[in-house]
Amino acid sequence: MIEYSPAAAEIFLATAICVVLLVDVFLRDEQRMITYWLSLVALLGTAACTGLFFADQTVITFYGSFVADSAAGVLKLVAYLAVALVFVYSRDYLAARNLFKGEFFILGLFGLLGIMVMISAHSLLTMYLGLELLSLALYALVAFNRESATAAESAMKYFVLGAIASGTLLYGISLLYGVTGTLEITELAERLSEPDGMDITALVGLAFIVVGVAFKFGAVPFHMWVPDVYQGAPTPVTLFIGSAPKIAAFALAWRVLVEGLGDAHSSWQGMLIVLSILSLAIGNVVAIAQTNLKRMLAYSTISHVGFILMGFIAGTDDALSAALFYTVSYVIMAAAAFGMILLLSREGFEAEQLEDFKGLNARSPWFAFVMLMIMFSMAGVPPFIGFYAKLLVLGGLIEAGLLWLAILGVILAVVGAFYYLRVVWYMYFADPVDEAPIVAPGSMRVVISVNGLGLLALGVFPGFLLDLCVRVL
Amino acid sequence: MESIYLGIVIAPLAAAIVAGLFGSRIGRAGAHSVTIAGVAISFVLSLVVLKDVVIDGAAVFNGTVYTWAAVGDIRMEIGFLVDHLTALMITVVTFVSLAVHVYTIGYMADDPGYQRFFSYISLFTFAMLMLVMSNNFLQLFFGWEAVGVVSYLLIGFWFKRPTAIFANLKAFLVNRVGDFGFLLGIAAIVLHTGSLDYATAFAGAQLLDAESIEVLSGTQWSVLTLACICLFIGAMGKSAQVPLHVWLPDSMEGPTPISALIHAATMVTAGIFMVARMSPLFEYSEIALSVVLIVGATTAILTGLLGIVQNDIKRVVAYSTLSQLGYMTVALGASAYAAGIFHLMTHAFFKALLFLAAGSVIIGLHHEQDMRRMGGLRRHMPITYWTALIGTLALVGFPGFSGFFSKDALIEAVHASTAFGAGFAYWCVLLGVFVTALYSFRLLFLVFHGEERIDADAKAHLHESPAVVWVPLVALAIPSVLIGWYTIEPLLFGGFFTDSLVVLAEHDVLHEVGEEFEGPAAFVLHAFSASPAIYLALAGAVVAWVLYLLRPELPGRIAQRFAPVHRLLVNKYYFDWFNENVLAGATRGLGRLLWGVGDRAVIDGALVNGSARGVAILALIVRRVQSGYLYHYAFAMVIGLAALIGWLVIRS
Amino acid sequence: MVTVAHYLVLAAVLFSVSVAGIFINRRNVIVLLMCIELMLLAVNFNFIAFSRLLGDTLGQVFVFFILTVAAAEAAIGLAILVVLFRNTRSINVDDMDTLKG
Amino acid sequence: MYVPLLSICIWLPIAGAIAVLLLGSGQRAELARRVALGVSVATFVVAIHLYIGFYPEYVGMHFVERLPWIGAFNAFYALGVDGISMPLILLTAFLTPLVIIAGWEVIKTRPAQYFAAFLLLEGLMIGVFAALDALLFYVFWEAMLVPMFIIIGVWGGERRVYATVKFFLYTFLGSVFMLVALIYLYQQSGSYSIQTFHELPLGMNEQVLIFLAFLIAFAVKVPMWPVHTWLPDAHVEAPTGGSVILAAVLLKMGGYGFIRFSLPITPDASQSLAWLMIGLSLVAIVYIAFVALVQKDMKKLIAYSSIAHMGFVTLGFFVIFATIANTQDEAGAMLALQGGMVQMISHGLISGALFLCVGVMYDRLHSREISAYGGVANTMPKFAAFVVLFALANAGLPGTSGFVGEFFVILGSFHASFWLAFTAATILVFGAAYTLWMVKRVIFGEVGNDGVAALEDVGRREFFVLGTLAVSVLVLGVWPDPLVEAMDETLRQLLVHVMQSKL
Repeated sequence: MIEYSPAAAEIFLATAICVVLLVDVFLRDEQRMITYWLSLVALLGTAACTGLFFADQTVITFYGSFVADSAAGVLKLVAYLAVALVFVYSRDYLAARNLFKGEFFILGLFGLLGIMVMISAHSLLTMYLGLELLSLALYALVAFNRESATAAESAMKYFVLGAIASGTLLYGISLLYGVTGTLEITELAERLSEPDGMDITALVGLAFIVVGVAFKFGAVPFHMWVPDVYQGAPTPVTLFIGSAPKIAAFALAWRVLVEGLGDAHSSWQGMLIVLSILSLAIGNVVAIAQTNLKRMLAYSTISHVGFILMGFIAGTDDALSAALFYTVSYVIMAAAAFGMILLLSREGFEAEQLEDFKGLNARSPWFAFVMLMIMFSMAGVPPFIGFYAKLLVLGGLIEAGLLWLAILGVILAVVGAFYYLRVVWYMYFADPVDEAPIVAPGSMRVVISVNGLGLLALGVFPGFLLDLCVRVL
Repeated sequence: MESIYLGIVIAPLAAAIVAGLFGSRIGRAGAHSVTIAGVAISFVLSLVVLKDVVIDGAAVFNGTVYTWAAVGDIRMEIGFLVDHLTALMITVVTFVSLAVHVYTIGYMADDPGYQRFFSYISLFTFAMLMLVMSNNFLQLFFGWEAVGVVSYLLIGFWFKRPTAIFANLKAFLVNRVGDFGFLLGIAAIVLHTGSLDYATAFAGAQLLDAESIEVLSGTQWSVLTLACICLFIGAMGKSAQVPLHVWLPDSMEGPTPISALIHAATMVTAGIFMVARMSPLFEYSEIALSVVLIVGATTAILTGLLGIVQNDIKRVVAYSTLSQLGYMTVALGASAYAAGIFHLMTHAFFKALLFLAAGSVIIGLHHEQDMRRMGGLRRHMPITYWTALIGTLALVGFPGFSGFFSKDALIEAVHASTAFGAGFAYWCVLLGVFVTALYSFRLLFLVFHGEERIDADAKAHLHESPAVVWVPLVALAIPSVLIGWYTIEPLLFGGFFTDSLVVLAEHDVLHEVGEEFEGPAAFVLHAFSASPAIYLALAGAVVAWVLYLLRPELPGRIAQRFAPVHRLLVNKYYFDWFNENVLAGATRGLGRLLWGVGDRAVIDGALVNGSARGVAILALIVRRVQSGYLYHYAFAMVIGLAALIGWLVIRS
Repeated sequence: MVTVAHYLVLAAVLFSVSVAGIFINRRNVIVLLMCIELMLLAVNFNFIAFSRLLGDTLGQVFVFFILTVAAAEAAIGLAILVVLFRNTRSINVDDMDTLKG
Repeated sequence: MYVPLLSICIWLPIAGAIAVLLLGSGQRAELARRVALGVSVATFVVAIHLYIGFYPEYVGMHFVERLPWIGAFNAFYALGVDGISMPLILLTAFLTPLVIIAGWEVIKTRPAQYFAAFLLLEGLMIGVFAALDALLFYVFWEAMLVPMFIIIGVWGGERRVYATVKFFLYTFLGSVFMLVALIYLYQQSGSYSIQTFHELPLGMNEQVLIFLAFLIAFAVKVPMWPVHTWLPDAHVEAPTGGSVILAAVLLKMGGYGFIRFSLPITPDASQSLAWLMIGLSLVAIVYIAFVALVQKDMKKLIAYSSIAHMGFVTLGFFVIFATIANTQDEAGAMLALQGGMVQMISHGLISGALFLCVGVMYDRLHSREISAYGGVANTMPKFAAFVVLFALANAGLPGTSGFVGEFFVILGSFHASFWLAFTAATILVFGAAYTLWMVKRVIFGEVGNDGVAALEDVGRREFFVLGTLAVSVLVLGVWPDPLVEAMDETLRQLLVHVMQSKL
């Protein structure tokens, strides 16, 4: 008898999406708000399901293709938070540009469903399905604004490169299937741990899989899509792409690389080191030359990915929880950063250039302070949460004896701090270029302030989130 | 008794603070009366101490007032050491200071900074007393630098005059060079005795001599010698010995009272006092004593010569002070500390007198200081003339006057000394007598005799100085004459300084001089027969008379005949030129070089901004890799894939 | 005798052809879409070959999933292509370079 | 009854900052100023209790507080104060009210944010000095950069952006190496408490690596030559209040770091690398003195003079090994250590005062160039008196606090070698040269231009600030014993600890 309760959240969300889709069809444009509220309720419901059926010990169902454990529970909750933030932040932006259609929320929820499937995937097949569900939802979302040429172009680029990546991943999976004869993660691990488990074909398969993982993370040299898509897509979509999928990427890497191919750690560790160093270097250096804030944040994401990979490179459990902590804190920071861009944008004006942030302290000191907190948190300056994320990852690296990598990472982080500083000095030291007052609904202002202050609060009391991540992995 | 000592020191300080901070409120009269009262109290108390120490023969007092700081087991205290030497010094200092205070009322009558000036001179008195009465090196150094600072403030009193503020900076820096050596001397003593107070240092003198310190690699110097030479460098700075003498002539930029008080009577003698106080240390180091001797001798003769070519009245007196300081240092070098102190005392009186007389002349001629525009003042300013004459006779060493006794005793002592360099010193000192007589009488004849070269309007209201000016002149003239006669016996040979000066038996030249000494009168007669000093002085006077009264055109012709020598003297042996252009210029040049090249070009330019620019350029280059073309992106992915596979295949 | 290696080699050849097709092609986007489909088919070959070798149906089940996903992917790809064409009047890969740097 | 004094000292100003920010720069700006002053004075009163309740004989930490903070790291919110950190906290708490008063009317743009930034800075700085947990120390150490960055950036001069970014990145790069060292130490010892770090046995090359990591972080902060070039720019461009706090307290973090981290945690490495530290300090004293001489900008000159004076601090801390090797007793070492500590406190007061003086002149004539002034004494006699007093204190006049530190260090370094003391003592001459030359060109002489002629003397507020600083400089110079006494026992223990090898 198949045990359904671990997948209760996924089931609830799937049905909820259908309901919202149907309701949306019959709504007139003025009533579109109902879809918005309904999708928020759906999120709440899914969160409730995850809470109710929170699996303290690992449960595997659907003939070994679905797993539910406490780590998955935590990851899902963070994903819900991210998606909720996306919806709240983008409502006003979409309404102002009459993009406020139900499809946005539905595609968002589909993406979320894909993420949840990836998080709980126990077989490579489920992982692939989740990955494709998420990717397809994102391709559609990027091209959501039909009138914008850049959106279409970035969607096409994202689509083609995404397809190549998933094709490569599939090829890897097929090789692994050929070598081990199974797709289940635990069996895969056992088969590979046998003495002659890791033969040459398995290694090549591993390489292909690492490419898939690296693309999903946006690590160099598979990062080429990140800047163009982040800049081309409408900002709410960029916000969505910048936050939730990173959790999915973490889940992909964790389930496949760590749980599945843990024994081959020494081989994929070398690969990840190269990816991490390149990501840090190119991410931090090229960001300095940017004038578009979204593109700059894209490169900053690449540099953050460099740090997350370091968690996997170190390989110990502590380092893994460090990577998890880093991912979670990165998601919160990215959501807040893109949220700020949305806050400053208004009808017919996109606040995506660095110039638009000039003199924000004069226009509205509070939101300048919020942005300051975000930027310093991303730079890794205490007392914000970004610092603890870097601290944990560095700790993991040093424990694993990779002192040189830690020092290199830290130096590149300092180089990177420059462009975060630049945003702050544009806000505080320059005179405002655009004098218009900030027009944003009360709810958005509150949520973004809470999001910003959250970085400070979690920074001053990181104990809660830290223990959660450590205990879960 | 301790409250009296505190009183001596605190009175001028309190007066200075009152006059300084509340000067405008208490007005000019209030300011000078407060400060004069303060210094008067201090003077009376010093007399009480003098009576108590000299007449009643009280024991040496060595007590601490408070603990300044206790670091590890080194206790640094502020305290007083009162013995014969201190008693004498505080009396001299307070007396001269009182005279100057009274004199200033007249001299600075119409000066806007009246209260400020009074507060400075009583602050100076406080600093000098702290220096003299201290019983440890810390307080000595405090007094040392405080005196330097107040002289800086006083020289630059008329801060509008560019020459004054240049002179005071120069004075302070040259003093600081001296203090630099002085501090190293103190550090050497602290290193080896483990404490700052005199008692332990003097007790450990032999130990210090035994220990050695390697300064230049390979050579081992005795710590005592190193310490004494360093301390003497401090003294050279303060008492203006060559080559650190350059600041004293320039300090004439300050008002005349302070030239008298500071640059004749008190501050400059601090160096002499210090070496005398450190006699227990100096005695055990032959090398140090000969260094003192030679430096003193060179200073005496070199600066004396310069006195001859000066045309500014105050500068002549300044160079005479330099020369007399050289004499005192020579006495110290010959271990005749008592003679040095004796000469210091007598010099304080007649040099202060000469300065104040010059001041009176300057007021009379309405701030004219160039002797070439004076002459024949004898008739117009009789009292100034007579007191100046007495001062000159005392300075030259006219038999019977105080200068004669101290200078002659000193010359005898040097003659008797067997220290290395004593012969050279003796010849310098003798030649010096002739030179001193020459420039002293030159001054006297140019200013008071000969035809009047005064320009019209100055001559119009030329008059004798008011009472408040000539009373101090007379007050100083009396001791200039009598003090020598009465005090030579007790001071030099009566064992006055036994409790404060240590002289080893083999160095005790004064003892030898003392054997033939029957009394002041006999000493005068003896001088006529024994030493050529008097005749040299007479010769000097005659030459001066000939050159400057009989045939005034002669000096000009001599100057042409010996033009290079004349130019050398006028340029003060190019010391000033060397300091200002070579030393200061090189320092500024090096500063610009280090800043321009070192800081800006290398560290800032290349390393800091350079690396920033490097990263920016790198960013622009790498940025172009993101070409925007889809196939480039795909190609990058494929390359990535190929690289990973290649990595794995090679590794396995 | 046709062994599994032959199939694997065929699949690898197909895979590299499709990858080459993507980054050599300078003309239009439709060729790109075709190459992507080709890539997925190459993977299917692999799966079927291995499933036949291992005698286990899991590979073939996977193939069906891949086919459905490929269909969905093609649909979205073409939809984006239409939007791209409507906005830029060209589907030439070289014109898609407004976003760079 | 147990009152968490240190926590109050830290969080009171921070709460005050938030309050001042809420009051805002609008019509309630005047109230914001008063609240800011009230909070800073209250903090100073609390800080004074630190001194009153401090028993120098008791060795170890006073007013200790310890609350769990991050379980995963075994890091605690641990605060405590001993002879080394108490005076520095007192200095911070003493200067902030003065800075707020000095900036009362001068700051026109967004005064509330200005005062809030200073209060925040004060809280964080006291946090740095009071932290007993290395992670807490690091958090305060880095967090302090943010308010300083804003202060220099918003209210600074023309090139303020370049200066403040350079300041931030310089310090950030330095302290990031320290972070790696702290993490390594945490992994070796299992907790972040500084006390355990002190006792943690370490191999030689471990120690050298850790020492170098600390060296980079603290050398930038002191600043030592050659990583000093950010200081002149930061000072020239910072507003008066910023310069005062930057010179008076921020530079002391480097010195504090050396004596709290480098020396006790890596004693053997400190000993073997002492020659490097002494060399760099002497270069700082001599090289920088030459450079200071040729400066045309007053603030730059004082900034370079600060570097030279801070060279004494590092010299004092690292000459102890040579003194003990040379004399086999700890007198010289104690002198050097005390000298370093006293020099930090006195330099804080003196350079703070000098920057305030330049600030007074800048507020009137809006120029920092020496050539723009001349004969200021004619129109501002009271102010001229203050400047001359502080200039002489800067030149190390005995009787002022400037002399105490240098005197101890020179005596101490003489215990090590003659030439060391000789080179260090050159500051006597150069210090006097560049400071008094500046005074000559700015204060004395004829009235330079009509701008100077129109100057009016210091107002009541400026007089109070400069007066308080003058009194403190003189009191510390005439009677430094209370300060020296408070630090004596702690430094003695430190010396004993540092002399024990850890190998």
